[in-house]
Amino acid sequence: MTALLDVRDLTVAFETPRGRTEVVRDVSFELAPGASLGIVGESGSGKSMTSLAVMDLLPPGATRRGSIRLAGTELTTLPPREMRKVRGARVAMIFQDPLSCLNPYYTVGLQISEAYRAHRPRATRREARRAAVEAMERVHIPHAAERVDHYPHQFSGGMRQRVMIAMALSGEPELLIADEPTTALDVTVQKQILDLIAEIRRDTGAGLVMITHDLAVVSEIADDVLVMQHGDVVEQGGAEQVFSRPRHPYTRRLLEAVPRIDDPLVGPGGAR
Amino acid sequence: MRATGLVKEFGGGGLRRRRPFRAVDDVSFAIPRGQTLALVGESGSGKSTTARMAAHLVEPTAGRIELEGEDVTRLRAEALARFRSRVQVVFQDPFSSLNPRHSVEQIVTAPLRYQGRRVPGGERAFTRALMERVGLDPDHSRRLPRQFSGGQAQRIGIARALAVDPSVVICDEAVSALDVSVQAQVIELLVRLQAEQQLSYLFIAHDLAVVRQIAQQVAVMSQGRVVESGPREQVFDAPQHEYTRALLGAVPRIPAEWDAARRAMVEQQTVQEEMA
Amino acid sequence: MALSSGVDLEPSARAGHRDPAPAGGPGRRAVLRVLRSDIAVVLSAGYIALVLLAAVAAPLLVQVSGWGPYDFDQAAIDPNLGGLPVGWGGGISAEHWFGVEPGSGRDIFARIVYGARVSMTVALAATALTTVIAVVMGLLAGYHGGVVDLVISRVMDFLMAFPALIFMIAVLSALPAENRQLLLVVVIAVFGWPYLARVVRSQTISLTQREFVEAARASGAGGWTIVFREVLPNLRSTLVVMTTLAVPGYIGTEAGLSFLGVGVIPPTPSWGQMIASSVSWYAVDPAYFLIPSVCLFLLVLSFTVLGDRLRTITDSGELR
Amino acid sequence: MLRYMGVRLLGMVVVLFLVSLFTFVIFFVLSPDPAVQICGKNCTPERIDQIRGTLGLDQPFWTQFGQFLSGVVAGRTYADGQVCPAPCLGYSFQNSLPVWDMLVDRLPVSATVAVGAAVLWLLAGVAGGLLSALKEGTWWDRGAMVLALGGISVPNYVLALVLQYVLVVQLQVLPFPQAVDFADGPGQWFANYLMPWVVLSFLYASLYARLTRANVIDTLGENYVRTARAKGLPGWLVIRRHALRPALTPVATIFAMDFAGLLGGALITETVFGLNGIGKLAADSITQNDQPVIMAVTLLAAFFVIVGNIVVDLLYGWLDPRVRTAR
Amino acid sequence: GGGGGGGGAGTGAGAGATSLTDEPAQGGTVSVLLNADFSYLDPQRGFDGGVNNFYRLVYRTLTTAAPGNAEDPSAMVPDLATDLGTVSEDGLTWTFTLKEGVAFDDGTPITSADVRHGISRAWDPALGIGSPYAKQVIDAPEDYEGPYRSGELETIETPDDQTIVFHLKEPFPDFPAVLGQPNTVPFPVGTGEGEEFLTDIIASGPYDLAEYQPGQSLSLVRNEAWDQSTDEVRTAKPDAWEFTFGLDGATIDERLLAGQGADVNAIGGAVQSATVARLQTPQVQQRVFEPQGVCTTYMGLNTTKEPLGDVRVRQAINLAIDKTAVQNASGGTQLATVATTILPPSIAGHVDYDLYPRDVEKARALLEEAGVGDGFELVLDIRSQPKMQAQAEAVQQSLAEVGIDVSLNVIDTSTYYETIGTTTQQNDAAITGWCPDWASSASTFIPPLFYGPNIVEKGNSNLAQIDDPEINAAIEEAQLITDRAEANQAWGELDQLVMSKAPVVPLLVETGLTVVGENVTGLHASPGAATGGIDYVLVGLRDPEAG
Ligand SMILES: Nc1ncnc2c1ncn2[C@@H]1O[C@H](COP(=O)(O)OP(=O)(O)OP(=O)(O)O)[C@@H](O)[C@H]1O
Ligand SMILES: Nc1ncnc2c1ncn2[C@@H]1O[C@H](COP(=O)(O)OP(=O)(O)OP(=O)(O)O)[C@@H](O)[C@H]1O
Ligand SMILES: [Mg+2]
Ligand SMILES: [Mg+2]
Repeated sequence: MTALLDVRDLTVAFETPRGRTEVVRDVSFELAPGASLGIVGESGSGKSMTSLAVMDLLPPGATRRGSIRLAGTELTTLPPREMRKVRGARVAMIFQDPLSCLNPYYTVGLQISEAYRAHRPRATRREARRAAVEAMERVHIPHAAERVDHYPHQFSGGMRQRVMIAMALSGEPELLIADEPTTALDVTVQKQILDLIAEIRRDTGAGLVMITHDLAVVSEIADDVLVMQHGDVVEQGGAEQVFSRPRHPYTRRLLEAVPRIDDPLVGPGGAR
Repeated sequence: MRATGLVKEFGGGGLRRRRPFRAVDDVSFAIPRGQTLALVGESGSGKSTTARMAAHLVEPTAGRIELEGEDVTRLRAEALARFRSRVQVVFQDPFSSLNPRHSVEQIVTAPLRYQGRRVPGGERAFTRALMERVGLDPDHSRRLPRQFSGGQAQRIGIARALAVDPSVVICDEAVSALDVSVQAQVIELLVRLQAEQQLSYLFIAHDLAVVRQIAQQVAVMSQGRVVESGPREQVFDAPQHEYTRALLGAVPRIPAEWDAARRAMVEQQTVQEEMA
Repeated sequence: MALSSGVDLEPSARAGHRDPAPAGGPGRRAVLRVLRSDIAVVLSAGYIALVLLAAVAAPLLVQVSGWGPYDFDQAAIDPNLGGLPVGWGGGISAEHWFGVEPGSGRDIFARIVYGARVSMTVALAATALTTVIAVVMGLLAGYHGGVVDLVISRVMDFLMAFPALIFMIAVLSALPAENRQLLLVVVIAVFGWPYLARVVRSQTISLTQREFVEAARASGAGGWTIVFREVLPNLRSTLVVMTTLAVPGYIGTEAGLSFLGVGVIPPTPSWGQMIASSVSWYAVDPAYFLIPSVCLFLLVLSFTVLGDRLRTITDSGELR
Repeated sequence: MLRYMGVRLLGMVVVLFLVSLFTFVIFFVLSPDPAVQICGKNCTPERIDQIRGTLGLDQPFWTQFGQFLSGVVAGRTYADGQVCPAPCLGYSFQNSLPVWDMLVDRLPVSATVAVGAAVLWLLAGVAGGLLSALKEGTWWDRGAMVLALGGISVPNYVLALVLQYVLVVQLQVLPFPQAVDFADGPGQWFANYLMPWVVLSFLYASLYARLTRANVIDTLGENYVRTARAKGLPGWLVIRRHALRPALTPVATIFAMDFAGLLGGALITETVFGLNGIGKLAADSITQNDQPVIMAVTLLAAFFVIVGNIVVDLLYGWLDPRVRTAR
Repeated sequence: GGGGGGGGAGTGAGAGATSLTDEPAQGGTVSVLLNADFSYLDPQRGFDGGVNNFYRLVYRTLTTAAPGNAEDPSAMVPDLATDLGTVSEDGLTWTFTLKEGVAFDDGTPITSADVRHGISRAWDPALGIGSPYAKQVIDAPEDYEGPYRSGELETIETPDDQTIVFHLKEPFPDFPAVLGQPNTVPFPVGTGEGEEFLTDIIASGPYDLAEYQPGQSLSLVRNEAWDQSTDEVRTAKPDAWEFTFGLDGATIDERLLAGQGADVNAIGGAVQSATVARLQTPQVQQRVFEPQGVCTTYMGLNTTKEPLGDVRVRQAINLAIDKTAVQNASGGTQLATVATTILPPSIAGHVDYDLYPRDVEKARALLEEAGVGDGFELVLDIRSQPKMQAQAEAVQQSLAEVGIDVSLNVIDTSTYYETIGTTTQQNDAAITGWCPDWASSASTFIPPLFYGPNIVEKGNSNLAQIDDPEINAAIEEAQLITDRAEANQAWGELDQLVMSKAPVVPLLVETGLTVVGENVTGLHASPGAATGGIDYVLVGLRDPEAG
């Protein structure tokens, strides 16, 4: 069985007036169909660039090298027109900051149905709208039929993130890439969203690449873990293995630093 | 520091006679000397507003604040300056809370200058000493905030708070914006300083795991009210209020057995290294 | 909590592009460094410097060239051709480097350098005055908000509702002509400050919401201290950019008003006045028309390029 | 909404009142005696007094201002029995014609100049800016931006004369601009107005090109554009729907202001080309110290600017859902 | 009188070349390109060279200035009247008879009552802002306020429809010239109140108003009621006239030079200095017309200011000013001639002389003598108008040579005359010009400028504020001379007398060189009706179909 996503030696570099800086170096990983991968690492370690490289959505000035295969298809050499058909339909992406990722000028309904119609040229406007309402219901947005005509700013942070997910789902993708989908949210809301993603994966069997800097989140959601530092993959493996037997010192330090809610309490003020 | 029945209302009045919005509703707390009180709760629950009232940055609509037994709810000029030298604030975003156009030296001596006090030992020496205390390279005293990393910048903020030798430091999400490892360093610094100087902290956070590490007392806020408060153990181990339970339940956790296994491994390795 | 110290995990230390610049005003040096590497900027700055130099050294230059800005040279013009300069290019010769003015034979080089004085003085003084008013008003409105903001904002609306050019001309032509230069500066500033003040105000509002203002208050700073010690320094780059962009506007305004006949009083030359008197000659004595026009165009262009580049640099983080 | 409009309209009346008061003060206090001017070459003091009486110039300041205002609203009857129906802006000192008629007479020319220039600069500026943004960094982009810089720096009277010399005097491809009617033949009309349009729109086109370019580049970097791409939308749709709308909204609002400003007359362009619009009327009346006309033109121009302001607000509310739904 | 100096026609030198004085053909439309609109269509209000010339196309008066092609163009000739009137023995009563067949545009015959109605409008306080002479000369009740308030003026008698009798306050030998002023145009009894004639015309001349857009354009068409046989002044060859206003001076020149399309039928005003150089090609030369200058540009020296009260200082200034520089500043030899006398050559009575040829040494000596050898400061009032500024700069520059420091006080064009005409506001000196109201004598030239009793606080035209008994007496004497030749001689002598006291510095006579479309002909200068410019009533086209 071929891997759903197979990334080999991916390198992303920026060409700046001061020369070339590699922000992702020789990253390789594999994701089986229906499996989930967590990418962790601190801010600036190249997590987002890796995911954007997969989508071919790197910012101007960035170049990528290496191979990215989606269910056997090589994406790096795909003509733009074909790549467009991959985006949204086969691989969908959820971004971190849902407010800035939704266009403030259009209703959420339009933005969802736009995603729906992008890959169904025959779909009528009405069908797309119905699909949008359905998608919103699927992500548990109350009164979806009404709220489909609202603008992004009229939604709360958690709701917006749901809208983003609904949008990602409307193409029925095989692979979902979530780039820090809960960083901006409260713990309680974060939990709802994570539960929602889990529920959806259960329903659709889509693969998931989850990017975050919160190791605890990864430990709850991912089958495999990829730890990045300075653009390099320093450690990868099954979640249990990485968390219980970290090999790289960096991974260890990270795990050390994560505050834990269940740790035995140390004395007041920390008697260290 | 002790606060009783704090209320803050926003808006309202005016021509339209809108009903005011109660951001903080009857909040009371007490911070014993040398201890930390953590204020937790979801976004918008009124934590910052409470902190700002405690720091005398907004006037409370009602309620009373005492500092070492003295009523400090309403202060004017001189008394306010004295208050400022006893209560300081560390803000959430290190970069936004440091004036990007001022050097470290200007920033950390500002409280003294603004309060019209002499800088003991001259600006340069004073700054160097402070920077050393918070673990920054004293040679960087002429740099601007943007030449520092987030963690370093937050240390500058802490240094500024310490410049006037306060007895209470209010930390409004002082570590929330930082990466885990940096966060850990800053927390360590705060704890060390507390031990050294008998500081009291009003520590605001939404991350319960962080709170658990630093606070002796915890108050949980929701929609402007304190729904539960008490010693750390009590709140975390035996939460009474529904909301506190929901909050605790939502915290993502690394499975305990993985952690245990890792610790065991690390310990083993350390032993091995020591032996070697 | 066992945190291994000595590990440098600072994110931006890794990011590589925040390598510390030398202490003491790194911002300014970085700006200068970027500017120096830009050919358009170098040329613009060079031209501005040249004009400034010419303006300052006008009396000396005129000594060298041999003709003052007011000296008539009847020999250089042809009375039978409407006073057209004798010779090629509007009378360009070793004696008159830029030719002479038709009708009077006055030396254009001398008038250009003396005209630069007026143009630069008016534009720079107007900019300075505008900036001072705008900064004070903008800071007050932005920081205090409420009634102060309301009043200042309405005054700005009111001034901006005026058809400024029409009104400037009307006022200038109605007022007595003595001390025109001062009057020009005042009138330009009165109608010009709201445009800058608006920017200052909105920046102040957004700066005031930044935590460092709150931090300053927590440190014990009062209103004025915050406004002038904390907020104002942060407006520096905005002000530098805005004023650099305002200067060409005011140079143009002075020239335009002089062109419309309400500028400086004769026989004082200004570039706008020179263009105005040359327009009717453009067909027979193109040099007379082109020399001041090109000088003015280049000056405005230079300031615009400079301001533009400054803005791009300060906006886009090219500094890093 | 109605309430909001009411407040805005009231604000507009207040600003207009202040503008007229200010203008009136300036000319009342600073200006020389118009009666002497009207009196002409062979004037006697008695005649001057007579003229003053007729025009009400002997009244105290506030009375005169009051008469002026009530004239605008309700019309006015002069001391010599002459009736000036509302909106009465008085009579020109220069030729005794009703100022209102003079304005109405001139407005078509100014409007033609303004509308034509606006169309031109929108086309050239927005299209040029858009192309530049999409081809950022290419020679096309650089060329367009250099041209735009030039457009901002060249005084329009210089441009006007150069164009006239080249196109009319030397090449003779265009006539000397005259305010011909559209009815006199569209071709004629177009040829006559073309140069004023170009001259007037050059600066604006340059500014708009730069603005559009910067805005489009900014929006193309917005996260929501990336989202749109991530959905798999075709490139043109991403640009048209997700980049252009947000990028052009500020342009549209600025346009409303600029256009309103021009309706009050393009002073220099009209003067240079001798087109009898409001701007030229302003220039002429200033040289003739024709106070009622200056007053009226100032008010008219202020009126357009203020209306433009309101239109901008409405437009903004209409174009930007964040503002629209907030109200 | 020495009227016809200066030559009326253009060059027409080339062999077989057409002349600008060729007789025009019948028909076509003449177009006139102008900088500014006419002041008023109502001849009772308008009173300046430009509009007076225009009035003759649409209005007729009892008498009028001779057409430009007349033997003596500065003379007066009868127009609606059969002759120049009969004066009574005491010089106080003038009787005129109307021609037969003259009519208004609707065909109604013009009667003596209509003439009286037109003239009596001058007394209306709101209307009578034009020519002042009728009111000054014709006897009227003290409280008379025009026909609309006080009824028709009874002191003008109309014994029958053809006869009209005027009674004067005092004898006025130039009275026929007064009746040639535009404010004596007849109007049907009962018309013309208030604003009526601001945008409308009741024509008595060969043309009638077709369309008028104030400040923009005006067109005339034939007045069918006008009968050529009653009119010896106007040839009225074109069928229509098209006036365009608001054009920039340079643009007018460009259009006339280019002569594209309808511009072959166009005429304009004096060219800009910058255009002179472009008139030199032979093709253009043929189209250049040189009218006569009838206005003197001079600098008044305010004799009430020190040290200008001293005649030696004034003489020194006269000697020191480089008039050639002033001439060059005004466009050189083609656009202006240096003036050494007060009266320009085309005015009856002019005598050539020069009391003050430039002599800087002598000027210095005089100043020394007057005790101001170290120089002094002098404020010169000028208009904010480019040409006058250039002239002033030339004056400033040449006076600097004798140590006089001139500072220019630029006054807005609109308020210039008011300022310098107010004795309290007037500074040391002012540059201005003076044109006669009729060319047939200097009686409207020298008295307004130099007659002491004429000094008024406001609206003063005696800028020197000279009140010299000798001059005053000579003026009073000259005004009463009825014989024209004798009077002209007296004015000529007065000119020299005045200049010996140097109250003014005559600077220039500007000639108003102009270029016309190639199809335009019938060009004659008219010192009387058009301040020396092209006399409209004779202009026409060579080929009515062209353009
Ligand atoms: N446009 C750009 N030009 C140059 N460098 C860039 C650009 N965008 C990103 N980078 C750099 O690329 C590196 C990787 O960025 P990336 O966004 O992938 O980090 P990340 O791991 O997603 O961080 P975060 O957790 O903050 O989202 C960073 O060091 C960043 O500074
Ligand atoms: N100046 C103000 N005017 C009006 N409302 C305000 C103001 N400041 C705060 N609020 C409101 O008061 C409530 C409490 O705000 P506060 O900042 O104290 O919350 P918080 O618990 O600190 O939230 P967060 O975790 O997001 O910082 C919020 O609903 C906020 O919108
Ligand atoms: Mg990222
Ligand atoms: Mg907060």
